[in-house]
This record gives sequence, structure tokens and C-alpha cells, in this order.
Amino acid sequence: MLKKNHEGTWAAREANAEVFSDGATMSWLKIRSPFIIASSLLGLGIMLFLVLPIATTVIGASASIYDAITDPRTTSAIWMSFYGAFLSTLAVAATGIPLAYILCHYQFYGKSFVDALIDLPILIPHNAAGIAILTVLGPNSLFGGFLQNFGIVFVDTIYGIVAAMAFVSAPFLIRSAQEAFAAVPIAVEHAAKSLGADDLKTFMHITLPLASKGIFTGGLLSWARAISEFGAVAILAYYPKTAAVFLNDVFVSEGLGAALPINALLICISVVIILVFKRITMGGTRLNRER
Amino acid sequence: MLKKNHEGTWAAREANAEVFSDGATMSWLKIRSPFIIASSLLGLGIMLFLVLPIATTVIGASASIYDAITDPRTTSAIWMSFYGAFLSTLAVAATGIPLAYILCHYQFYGKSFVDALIDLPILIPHNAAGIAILTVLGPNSLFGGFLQNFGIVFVDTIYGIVAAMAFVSAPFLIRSAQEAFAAVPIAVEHAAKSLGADDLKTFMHITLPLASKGIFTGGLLSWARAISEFGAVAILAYYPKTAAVFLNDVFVSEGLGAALPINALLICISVVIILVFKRITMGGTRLNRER
Amino acid sequence: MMHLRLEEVTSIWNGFSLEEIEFEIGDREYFALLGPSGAGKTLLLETIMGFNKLKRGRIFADDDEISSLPPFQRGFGYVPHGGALFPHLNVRQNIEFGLRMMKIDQTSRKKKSDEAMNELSIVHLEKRSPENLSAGERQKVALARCLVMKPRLMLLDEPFSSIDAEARQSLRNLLKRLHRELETSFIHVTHDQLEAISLAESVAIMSGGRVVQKGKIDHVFSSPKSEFVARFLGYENILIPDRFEDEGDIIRLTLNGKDLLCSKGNSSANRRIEPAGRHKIAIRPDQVMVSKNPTACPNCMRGKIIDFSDLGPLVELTVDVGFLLKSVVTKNAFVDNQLQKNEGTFWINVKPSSLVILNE
Amino acid sequence: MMHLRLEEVTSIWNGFSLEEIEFEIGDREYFALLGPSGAGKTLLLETIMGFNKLKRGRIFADDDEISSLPPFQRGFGYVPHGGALFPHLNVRQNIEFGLRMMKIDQTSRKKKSDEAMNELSIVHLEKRSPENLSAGERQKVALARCLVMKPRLMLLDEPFSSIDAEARQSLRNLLKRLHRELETSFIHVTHDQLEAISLAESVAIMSGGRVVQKGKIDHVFSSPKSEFVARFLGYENILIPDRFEDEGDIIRLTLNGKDLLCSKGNSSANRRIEPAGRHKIAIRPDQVMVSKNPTACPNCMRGKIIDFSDLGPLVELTVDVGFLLKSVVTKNAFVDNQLQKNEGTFWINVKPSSLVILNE
Amino acid sequence: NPSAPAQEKKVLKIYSATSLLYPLGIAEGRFEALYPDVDVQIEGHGSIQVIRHVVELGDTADLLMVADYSLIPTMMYVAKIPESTQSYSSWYLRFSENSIVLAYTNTSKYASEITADNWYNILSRPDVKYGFPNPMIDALGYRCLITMQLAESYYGDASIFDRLVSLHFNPPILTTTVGEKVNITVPEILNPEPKVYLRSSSIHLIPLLETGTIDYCFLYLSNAEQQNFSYMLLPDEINLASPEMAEHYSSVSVNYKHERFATISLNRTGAPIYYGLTIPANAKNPDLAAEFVKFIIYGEGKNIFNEAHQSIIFPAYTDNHSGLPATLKPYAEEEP
Ligand SMILES: Nc1ncnc2c1ncn2[C@@H]1O[C@H](COP(=O)(O)OP(=O)(O)OP(=O)(O)O)[C@@H](O)[C@H]1O
Ligand SMILES: Nc1ncnc2c1ncn2[C@@H]1O[C@H](COP(=O)(O)OP(=O)(O)OP(=O)(O)O)[C@@H](O)[C@H]1O
Ligand SMILES: [Mg+2]
Ligand SMILES: [Mg+2]
Repeated sequence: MLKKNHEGTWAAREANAEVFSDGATMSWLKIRSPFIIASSLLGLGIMLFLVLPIATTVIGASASIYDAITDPRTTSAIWMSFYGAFLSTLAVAATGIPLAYILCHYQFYGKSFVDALIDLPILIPHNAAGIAILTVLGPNSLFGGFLQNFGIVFVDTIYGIVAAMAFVSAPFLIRSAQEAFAAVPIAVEHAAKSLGADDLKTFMHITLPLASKGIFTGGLLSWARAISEFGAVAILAYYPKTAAVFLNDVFVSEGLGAALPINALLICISVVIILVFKRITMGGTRLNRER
Repeated sequence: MLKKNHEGTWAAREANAEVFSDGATMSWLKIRSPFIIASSLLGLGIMLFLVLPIATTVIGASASIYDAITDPRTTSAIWMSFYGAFLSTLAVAATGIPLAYILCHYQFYGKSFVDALIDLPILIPHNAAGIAILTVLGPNSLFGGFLQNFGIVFVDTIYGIVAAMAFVSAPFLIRSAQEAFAAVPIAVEHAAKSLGADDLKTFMHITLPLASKGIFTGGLLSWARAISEFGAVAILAYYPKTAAVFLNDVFVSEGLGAALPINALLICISVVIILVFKRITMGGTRLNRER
Repeated sequence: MMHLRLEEVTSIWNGFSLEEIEFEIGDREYFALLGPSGAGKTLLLETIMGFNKLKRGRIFADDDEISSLPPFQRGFGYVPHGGALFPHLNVRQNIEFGLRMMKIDQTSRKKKSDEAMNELSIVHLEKRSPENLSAGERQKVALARCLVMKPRLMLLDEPFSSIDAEARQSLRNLLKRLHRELETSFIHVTHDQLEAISLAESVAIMSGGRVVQKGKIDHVFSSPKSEFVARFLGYENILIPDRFEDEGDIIRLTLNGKDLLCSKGNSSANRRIEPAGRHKIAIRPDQVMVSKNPTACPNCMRGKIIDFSDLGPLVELTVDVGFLLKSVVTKNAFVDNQLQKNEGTFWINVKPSSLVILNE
Repeated sequence: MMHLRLEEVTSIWNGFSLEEIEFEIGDREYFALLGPSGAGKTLLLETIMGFNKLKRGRIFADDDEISSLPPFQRGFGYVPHGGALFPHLNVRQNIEFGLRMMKIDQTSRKKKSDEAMNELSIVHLEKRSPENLSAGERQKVALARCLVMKPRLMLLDEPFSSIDAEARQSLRNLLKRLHRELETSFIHVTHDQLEAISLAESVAIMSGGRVVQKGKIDHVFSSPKSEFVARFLGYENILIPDRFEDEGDIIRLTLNGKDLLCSKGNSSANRRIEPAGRHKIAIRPDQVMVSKNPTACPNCMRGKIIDFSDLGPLVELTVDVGFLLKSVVTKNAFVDNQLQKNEGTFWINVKPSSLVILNE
Repeated sequence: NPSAPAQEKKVLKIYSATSLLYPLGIAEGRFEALYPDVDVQIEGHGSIQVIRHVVELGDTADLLMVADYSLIPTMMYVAKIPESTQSYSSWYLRFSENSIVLAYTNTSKYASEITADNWYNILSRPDVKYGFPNPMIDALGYRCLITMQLAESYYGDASIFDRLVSLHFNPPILTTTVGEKVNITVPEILNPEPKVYLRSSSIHLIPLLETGTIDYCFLYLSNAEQQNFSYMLLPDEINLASPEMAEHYSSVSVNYKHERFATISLNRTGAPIYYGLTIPANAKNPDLAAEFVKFIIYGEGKNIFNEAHQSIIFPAYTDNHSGLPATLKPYAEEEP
């Protein structure tokens, strides 16, 4: 049963749950406008399009999922994916959030061009992306060579995994953060400043918390995107093997039947992580209409 | 020179440009707080990380970019990518925007689970995604078989390209739209209803335009993501060749030197498209702080 | 033609509920809704509009139940607090929005919106985007946006809160005129009692989610039932008499040893007095007259001015007549009577009809 | 201790500019800012806060130039219109925000915020989130949030616009007390002239981005310089005399054949009269007295009441004395004098000191 | 962090053709058991990619294993290691063989009827779909073309190649016959009808086969075996497995129309499928690599490979016996 939760002021949200929970429930079709019904059907359509393939995969492989769990190669590859994606998202957040803030709050010469460049890493075919990173961070490159002096090598290390993941996934977090920052009312930031908060404090106590919902959403997109990355990672750091690389190996050498349980395991763990993460982060934000 | 454009009410935006354009400009470092300077540096860091590899690629390949332009295989593959990604984004928008609206406005049983599933297509390794789609849309599958009766075949057709692209890119648009819808003030939607607009009209005239900035951003992400897709597309529809598939072919058969100009061409055209698109779509939205 | 009736309207919120609201608004009636902050006025308007679901109770418009009709089908106009202008449309587009929804052709749309902008003197704002408007301008646009629709019932939530006195007066006149000309009923939430009195015929006073008093506006203002309503309506002098004596047409009461007469008059509130009960009495400060010379009035008392403050055309006095009374006099009267603080004795006079006996 | 001085403050906007604003606010001064919607009051407050960049001009606080100081270093408190509460913090956290920024320890933070909540009677809202507050409650929280900081200058933008009369009165008293107790100067934007008069010592009146008159509040209210200011301050009777005659202490003017005396008095506005110029004169309606019997006053005129409307404790009359005059009398006076529309002749009286000669 | 212990170990970095990944994966485990301080890391790519990783992308590898030994001389002998005059390699070891089979599933159309004698007729039935890798990209791809061309003479039916291939491409894949030799010309644009399905490699064909999108698919014997497909062996005359048939195979060659970006000669001549390996001159652990090679061609690895139907040639053949690492010299012979 669909329950509308925006008939009412923002204040109404929690309250409505109560109103509905014990009220008589009318026929769904009767109380909904054609628009809502059509939207629901379209939404259901894409939901099925997205979920059915996944569900089929997981169900088809569920019998052998236990084999996957007990194979240390599988678990270590999945761990490496999650760990790498986590580090990548952290790194992207640490740098991308400030970038988004600056892009959202300041004007500078050539900004719209800079802004357009941010989307590029997404659209570059992935092995081209891997090669591009290699040209900049490879051992013979200026920058990679420089970092090598500090023991930071990218080829076949976790640094490489993180770099490849960060490259392809950063734009998602940056864009989400940019949108989220743009939605923070300036009046509220001004209020903070009138109460003695400097730029940093205003950012930490007001702007960031208010944008956090959008940033977390972007972070989750970025994290998920990082996990799936094969092309760029395989070129930069085939080892230590991430789930995507390992899955490809198994698929190539042992076929579909051996590969799909790994995929199913990856999906199951991810669903749990996403659910937990959503529960945690949503508790803290109030601007969201969904509660 | 950074120019702060949110010192001032929302109203201040356009005005400030004027204030700054003829005012004496103070030393950048002097008027900025350490926080802003640090943010700028971090932002610059990730900007370089994202742009340098791309710039190196493009510059390195610029000599042969003309060869790429004149090769009909290249141009038709790039066209196919843009066209497929465009159709995919359209399809995703047509269904994903309603889904986002429903998810944002209504409560139903199991919603948080459904919500968590939306991110999954992003994190599935791409050839696993291709296989998963094939299981559901292949000619022997229930659904694919059904559609075949209407002449809709997915393997090696534009439909397949669009399906694969849509699967991996839909979540980005859906999430952006969801966030954008959540930011539309309920009071404004209520005002529309008080003026005789039904659900559909409120959505078309108020909610959608107000969310359009976020949706366009999401659409651009989704479009870009669709262009880069290789794994899923290569399984479902090796033909007609998209840029990513063609690039991979060339890279595999003819090596880096032959592949990079194609990549460079793809990047250059994309930059232009993104710039034009941003210019067009931003004209229409006002809620955005960046103008 | 529009007749609105609320029956036991109840809507439960987290920490707040509208409880069993009942009232009726007749055809073309101008109805004011008063109450302190957080009384639930806005929530009630939203409930009438259909933005909040009812927990219990029913709403009728012209005897049709509309309790579950979607908001846009109710045909009510609403000016929310703060305006809720459409940020992506300019002022004219905002004003024409409702007309566009009604598929009115462009020429007559333009005509109507021009007219409305003219009446609210916001013609110069026509092309502005709402974010470039000042608070008062925004409020005027929101009002215009609703007015062009000529709805059968208009709900106004503090529509003049950000508007200056001069413009407020002309807007008041505009609403008065529209009310006469259109077949529209009004529900007007306001904190300005002058606004309520000069516009409305009936009034309901809310507190804590309930209607605590309702009726014709003169009657409610002259006969508050409870201390809460009295205070809220500006009866700053609330006194507890020692004794009541019902003397037929008149009630005699004793206050700090002083006898005061109170007429039963047309004030229904003063009809039923329980002699044993400890009723309070209420007096508006503007009903407390201060003069240099004694008058023939029965309640004329000798007193001292112990404090005053200048409110421009008015002066607020605190006088001591054995007990303390607040009084408001015009600056003219103040000057003419040569009133002075702590000096001289003055005659304080409260007409018997100005004393209101409260029921709790 | 705080002294604010604006020197030629100019800030250019798209279609609007603040132009060459100059005024000074002394130590502990309470300063009111009045003006119609869109006059630029809010923009001026934001400019003083430092949220808008100056195009030209300078701002001094205690003789230090602060024109380019970032807002948070200015140490001014600001209650923006609408409150701008932090949506992710509850009421207490909102109120304590500034104290937390000042790194005040929790115990004294709690003490201070408790105190402020008490004074504004919002203790029961402590745990609420701003989105669950009513308009008036939100305004009180915003005020409390600023008050706990005890800033050296407080800028209030229509702080009572959504607050009911009773609460408004107590908030006014609170501000008055704080103003006495703290070493704080105030700039208070309001549309309520009573509010301005009862609180402020000085006032500036803005229009179209400029200050059109400023000075001690009594003086400005009693001696508007221009027709605009006069109308804005409620001088509803603006008349154009046929003739002026300067007779030393007094000015004699002729209006529709009737002679009126106008004292030069303490009103500086009436000092310099150009006999040739076509000055207008302004009279407040509350200065137009209507009585049954003639008085000894030099400007006593015979007239008729052609219209009246009941404003509760007041009645607004339109009288015809050869020309039309608006008058406001108390209900008491109205009843006592048995005033009636279109019937009987009454004596209309305007004191010579109530006539204000305008300069344009 | 599971990679932590690996860092202390000696890493043996192998770049291998993906078709070898299965036996190599098993061999890796066994080898690491024998040498506990060694971490064998295997990266699987297409054969040309394997070499490119070292030659073009600058990766360092200890051992390269490719599905076509001839790639080593063409791509590595001439390329020079940066900042030196040395070639990346100067020898190869031809160490394993394979053959082409026709794989299918139990839902494939006419699977019950198919035999080594009628397969081409079944494949050419209008409702049958089949696939092979893109001949421009994958060695298996052009080998399939050669197999189908060889079938014409073997089965004495000159229409086989047309029916299976040429007619289903637009522009068509043309053949020219000069005496005994047949030359297949692959056009610049390969555009198959929806009967023939090309993919960039056999991995991308497998899902099509598994989901029944195609009915048949040419695979290497080893892959079909490792991934448990039903398959049909082809006669030696056409399966490119038999060394004895080398001469016969070479009667068919494949030409590519498109050479614009070519960095290596793309023309191919029919030959038995031989896997080759080499240790690049810039390998970090050449000795360990040699040890591993020995393990594969002589040690335990040999059985592992053979069981995976990736038969090992022993002794292996090399083109430069004197250039071999000393460890390997005893197990290799000069090419005949
Ligand atoms: N979601 C909610 N949960 C709890 N309390 C709420 C919620 N929404 C509103 N309230 C409370 O309901 C009460 C009524 O709010 P409402 O906005 O109707 O007041 P109001 O009478 O319009 O006051 P004002 O004159 O200040 O606008 C207030 O006390 C408010 O705090
Ligand atoms: N960005 C802008 N572009 C053009 N005009 C603007 C812009 N921002 C504000 N204005 C105009 O500036 C004028 C002053 O606005 P301001 O908000 O200061 O008025 P105000 O005196 O506070 O009025 P109110 O009493 O209604 O709040 C208004 O006419 C407003 O429309
Ligand atoms: Mg309200
Ligand atoms: Mg304002």
C-alpha cells in the first residue's frame, strides 16, 4: 500500500505515519490519481529491469554460494574490493567535497570549463582510463616516479587499485556534493556567521551536516562504482586481485558456472552494507522527506 | 581569482558579479580564510588527478586525432555511443524520474529494501551485468522471448546497447532525481495545488522544473556512464559497435597508438557536448547558487 | 456561494493535535482566526485545504462532504505564511499560474493579472524573480496569485505580517472591497486585532489546538468568556473581586474594598453569575478613562498615576486606585488633562458596561 | 559599548541600489529602521552584517573601519526575517550554537539558553526540530538564539511579525529591559510604528534605497519633512493650503476659504516657510478631535460626519469641514459625544501644534 | 590485509593468454606449495595484449605465455627496452598445443543430430545461430575462418565458406583462390547478419551460448573441456591441432583490408595452434620464471596442463636454444 507522505507540511512526516497506521485504508487505486498510478507503473518497470537480472543471477547461483564463501581467493578478492572502494571513497570525499564546495560557492575564471571536465572520467572507456592513469602515475612518469621515492608505487599495489577506482568514481561524489551544497540555504549559513562561526566552522557545523544526505548518497554511488571497476583496475593493478578482476579470471578460465556464485556473494554482501549504511546515515539528517 | 558568490542573499548572485567586476581586487591569499585556501588546494589536487591523465592522453594523441576523425569506423562508433547513451538516458529518465518521485513522496512496505536495490547495478562487475541482462532479455528468456514477437531483439542491436547502458547507468539518474525531488519545498507544491493544479500538473509545472537542475546533473552522469560502458555492452551487443567496444578492438588488435586518438576524439566531442548541455540547462533553473 | 462547516475535525500530530474543531462559515462571511503562536491556526488552514489528513471528523462545503477530496478539487484559495512563491517563475508567471491551470487564454490571463498587480501596486515587479523580492513584496505577490483565482473560499495565513502600516491599510480596503464584490468567503489568520475587527464579521479564537471561543466578532471582543481569551484580546486588567452581588440589571462587586457597578447589558457573558463562584473581571485599558475632574459616572474613583509610557498617539498609564489599573489614553487627552506621573490626584472612570465578568 | 557609523554606504544590485546611506548609532542606542516594502531595509542590515559587499562607502564600529571585516568577526547579532533556524539542530541546539562557537562550557551554555528560553516562554519547545515549529515559535527561537550571545549590536529584521499582540507586548518589554541591562545597541526593522515608538530612541526612514529622514523618534514622528514620510507615518490628512501668512510665532493658512492657525512650536519643520512655495500640510487623524460642543481652540470648525468605521476600541471618521478630514477617536469618545453619521453638526478641532507644514 | 604477507614473498609475475588461466591457476597453487616463499601472480589477457603490456605499457613481467608463439618474434624481437639497445626477448619456447572444437549445449538446435560430417550443414540451416571471435582481434577468430575454409576441400563442398561466412557478412568476407592457396580477405568493416555472432573474445561468446542466444560456438578444446561444454571434435585436417598437417593448414591465409593503424603485420597463414612462452629480458626474477617453466613442461605442471586438455609438447621447441636460460636448455630442442 502506497502511503503519501508529503500531504502535509514538512512537519507532517512523522505524524502522518501515525495517522495512517490506524486509519481505515482506502482502496489504493481509488485514492490515487492516474498520474500517480502511471508513475508507479513506470517506476515498477525500471525497478524490475534493474532488479530482475540481479535477482536471477543471485537465485541461479544461490546453490553454489557456499562454495564461494569458503574459497579464500573469493573472500580475499571481495574484501580487497570493499577495502579498496572504501579507501577510494574516503580519498575522493576528502578532496572532492572541498572541490564541490569551492565550485558551488565561488566564481573564478574558466569555471564552467573546469566544471565540465569533472564528468570526463566517467565517460572514458575504462581501459583507456587505466592507461591514462598509468601514463601519469606509472613508474616512468614524472609524478609516479616522484612518488616512487617515497615508496608509493601504483602498479600492482593497493594504491593502484585505489587510484583507478577513485578516477572512475570521483565525479559521482563530487556532483552529488555540489548539488547538495547548492541546496543549503544561504540564509542559514549567514545565520551561523552572525553567531561567530568562521568559514570553517560554518562549513563543519552547518553546510556539511545539511548537505550530508546528498553527500552520503553520492558517496554510496561512488563506492559502488569503485567496486565494479574492472578495466582500469586490471591495467593498473591486476594484483592484489579485486572481486571484479577475480570474477573475470574465474569467468574466463572456469566459465559462467564458477563465476556467478562469486558475483552473487558480492551482491549479497553489498546489499547488507548498503542497508546498514543507509540506516546509519539517514538517522542523522532531517532535511530528507522520506522519514 | 576566486570570487565568493554567496556572501549575499540568493538575490545577490547576479548583483555580485557586477560588484566584483569593477571593484579593486584584493590579494587572493589575503582575503581568504585558511579553510578556503586549504579547500582550494585539496580541490585542485583532485582536479589535477582527474584531469591530468585525460589531458596527457588527449595531448599525446592530438597529432593523430585527424586520422581518427576521417576514419568512418571511428566516427560511426562514436556516433553510436552518443546515440545509444542518449536513448538510454531518455529511457532511464522516462522511467527513473517517476520512480524517484514515488520513492521520494510515498511510503510503502519494504521501501528501504527496494531503495537499497537501486544501487546494485552500479557495483556489479560489468560483464557479470551483461550476462545478467542476457539471462533476462536473451531470446530464450521469458521476457526477451516475449519481446521478440514484437520484433524487439536485444542481442547485437541498438536495443541491446541501450539496455546494457541503461542498466549500468540508471541508478545515477534515479539517485540524483530522488535527491532533487527531496529538495523541492512541500509548501510550494501545496501552493500549486491550492491554485487548482492536480498531481500531474503540480509535477509537470512545479516539482519537475524545480528538480530539473539535479535531474539534469544526474542525466549527464548517467549519459557519461553509458558512453563508457564496455563490459555489458560487449556481451549483449558487440554490434553495432560503440566507441568503447571499438576502442577496445583497436586497442587489442592495433595497440595503444591506434586506440588513443579515438579516445581523444571521444573526449573532445564529449567536452563540447557537456559544455553546451550545461549552458542550455542552467539557463532554465534558478535555484542554483552558481549563476 | 460558499458555506463551510467543520464537524469534530481532529488531526493528530506528533506532539500536537487539532481537536474536535467545529465551526461554520456562512456564505460570503469574513471569518477571522486568532490565537497565540502555536495554537494550530496554520495547521487548521492546511487541514481545511486538504493537505493534512483527518483523523476524525468531517468537512462540508455547501453541504457536500469534502473531507477526502484532493486539495486541488476543493477550489479554495490559500495564501500560506511566507507566500510559497514558485521560485522558477517570475512575478507575473506566479500570478498567472492558477489561471493557466484553468486553461484561461492568454489575453484574459494578462488582463486579470494586470488588474491584480495594479490593485496591489506591484506592477513594477512584474518581471522579477521571487528570490529578488523583499518580504513584503513577496507577500503581496502571494496575495495577488490567490486573488486572481477568485476562489469560493480564501484562506489567508497572516497575509499582511510583513507589510507596512500604510500599505496594510490599503490592502485591508482591497480585501473589504473584494469581499463585497466577489461571492467569496474568507478565513483570515492574523495577529493584528485591528485587522480582525476592521475586516471580519465572525471570529474563532484558538488555543492549544482547540477553538476556545467563537462568534460574531463584536460579541467575542466585548464578551470574552475566559481569562485566556480576555488577556489575548487585550483586556490587560484582570481583577479578582472579593464579592459579587446581583442587583437585577446590575451587579455590584467589591474590589479591594471599593465598590464597582457592572451592567449586565447586552454582554451575554455577564448574564449568569454564580454568587459563590470566584469570577474574575476584565477591563480593557482603553476603557479606563482618566481625567482631572470627577465625572458623573457611578464607577468614578480617585487615583494616582504611578507610571506612563509614550506610544506616539497614545499614552499607556498605570494608575493606582487602591488596586492597579492599566489605562490607555490618547496623547491629546493626556495633554489636555495635564496628566502627570506621581503628582496630583486624578479621577479614574470605568463604565459599568466596560466590566466583563469572566466565566472561569 | 558600541558606536556604529555608516559613511556613504553604497551597494549596487541588479535593479536596486542602496545609495549613500549615512547614519550613526550611538552607544546603547535603540535605533528603528522604517520604510515601505522594498525600501532596502533588509539589504541594509545584510550590508551592515557584512553579507553584501560595499560598492562604495565605509562602515565604522567604535571608530574602527569594519567595511571589509568578515561577518563573523564583526560581533553583531542578527535576527533575519524568517529566522533562518538551523534545520538539523533542535531548538536548544539552535540557541546554544553561538555559545558553542565561543567555546563556552556546557554548564554555562545550558544556563544561558535556559534563561533565554524562559524569557521567551519557549521552554516547552526545547527538544523540537525547527520544522515542527509554528511561524511565531520560530521567530522566538531566532530571537533567543541571538539574545544569548549578548552581542554589542543587534540587528532585528521584523522580529515580531508573526507574533500575537499579547506576546509581542511582553517581547517588547523584554527587549526594553535587555537594552537597559546590556551594553547593546539595537537596529530594529519594523512595520509597526507603535513598536518603533515604544522601543526606539532614534529612527531612520528609508525609501527606494535611501534614507529619507532620520533623527530622534519623537521628532521624526512629529515633524515629517516630506509628504512621503508624513503619509508613511500615518498623517492621513494631507492638504494643500491656498495661502500662507507668517505671523511670527504663528502661521496663518487658508484652506478652502477656512483660516487655520499653525504654531511654529518646537517643530523644526515649521520654522522656514517660503511664503511663495506651495507647501502642503499634514495632520494625523488622531489629532483631529470631534465633539458635540465647540471648544475654545482657535482652529475649531463646524462640520459633518460623512462616514465612519468601527475599529474596535477606536472609530475612524471622515468629517467634512469644507474639506475632508480623517479623524480617529476612541470608542468611548464616540459614544460619549453621541457622534452620528450624516446627522447633526459637530465641532472639529485641530490644535495649531498638530499642523505640520511639509517641505516639498 | 591479505596482501601483507605477499609483500614479503618473492613475486613471480606471469602474463598469460586467458585460455591458459585455468591450468595455470592450478599450477600456481602447486608451485607455491613447492616454493612457499614465492607468490605467483598471473594476469590473463588476450595474447597480443600480453605482449603489449610489456612492450607498450611498460609493465615488467617475469614470464609471458601466449596462444600463438609466432607473436613473440614479431612483437618482441624488434622492440627495444627503453634506454637500452636490448630487445625484449630473443627466444621463444613452443610448449603447448590445442585444437578447435565446436561447442554446444543440450538446448542447441539439432544438437542431437550433429556429427563431424554434417556440422557445416547444420550450422548453415537458417534457424541456427553460431559464433566465433572477431578475427581481427582474437587468434581463435581467424583460425575459425581458416577451419571453415579448410572444410571446403576436406568435405569436397566448395559452398561451405560462403554458406557459413561470406553470405552472412555485409560487406562479404571474400576468398580468392590462387592454385592450391586460398586467401581470405577480411574487410575493414565486419558486419555480420544475426546468424553469425562475433565477439571480441571467446569469453564474450560463452554467455551467448549458455543463454541459448547462439546454438554453436567455436572454442579451443581446452576451454570447452574446462568449462564443461558439450563439444564436437573436428577432423585433424581442419582443427589446426595436428603438427603433421602444418603444410596443409598453410594453404589458407587471412588478409586484412584494414591496415591504417597497424603496428604489426596482421596477415595470417594457417598453422597448427602452438602456445609459446618467453622470459622478457627485463624480468625481475628470470631464474624463478625458468624454474616455473620447468615445472610446467617437465614437472608436475605437465600433468595439470594435460588433464586440462592443454597438452604440453615435450621437449619444447625453441628458435634460439643458445639464448635459453640454462635451467631450460635440457628441456628444449631447436625448431625442426
Ligand atoms: N510535526 C510536528 N510535530 C510536533 N508538533 C508540531 C508539528 N508540526 C507542528 N507542530 C506544532 O503544532 C503547533 C501548531 O502549529 P501551527 O503552525 O498551526 O501554529 P500557528 O497557530 O499557525 O502559530 P503561528 O501563529 O505562530 O503561526 C505548534 O505548537 C507547532 O510547534
Ligand atoms: N537581486 C536583486 N535584483 C534586483 N532587485 C533586488 C534584488 N534583491 C533585492 N532586490 C530588491 O531590492 C529592494 C529592497 O529589498 P529589501 O529586502 O531590502 O526590502 P525591505 O526594505 O526589507 O522590504 P520588506 O519590508 O518588504 O522586507 C526590493 O525592491 C527588492 O525587490
Ligand atoms: Mg502559523
Ligand atoms: Mg525585509
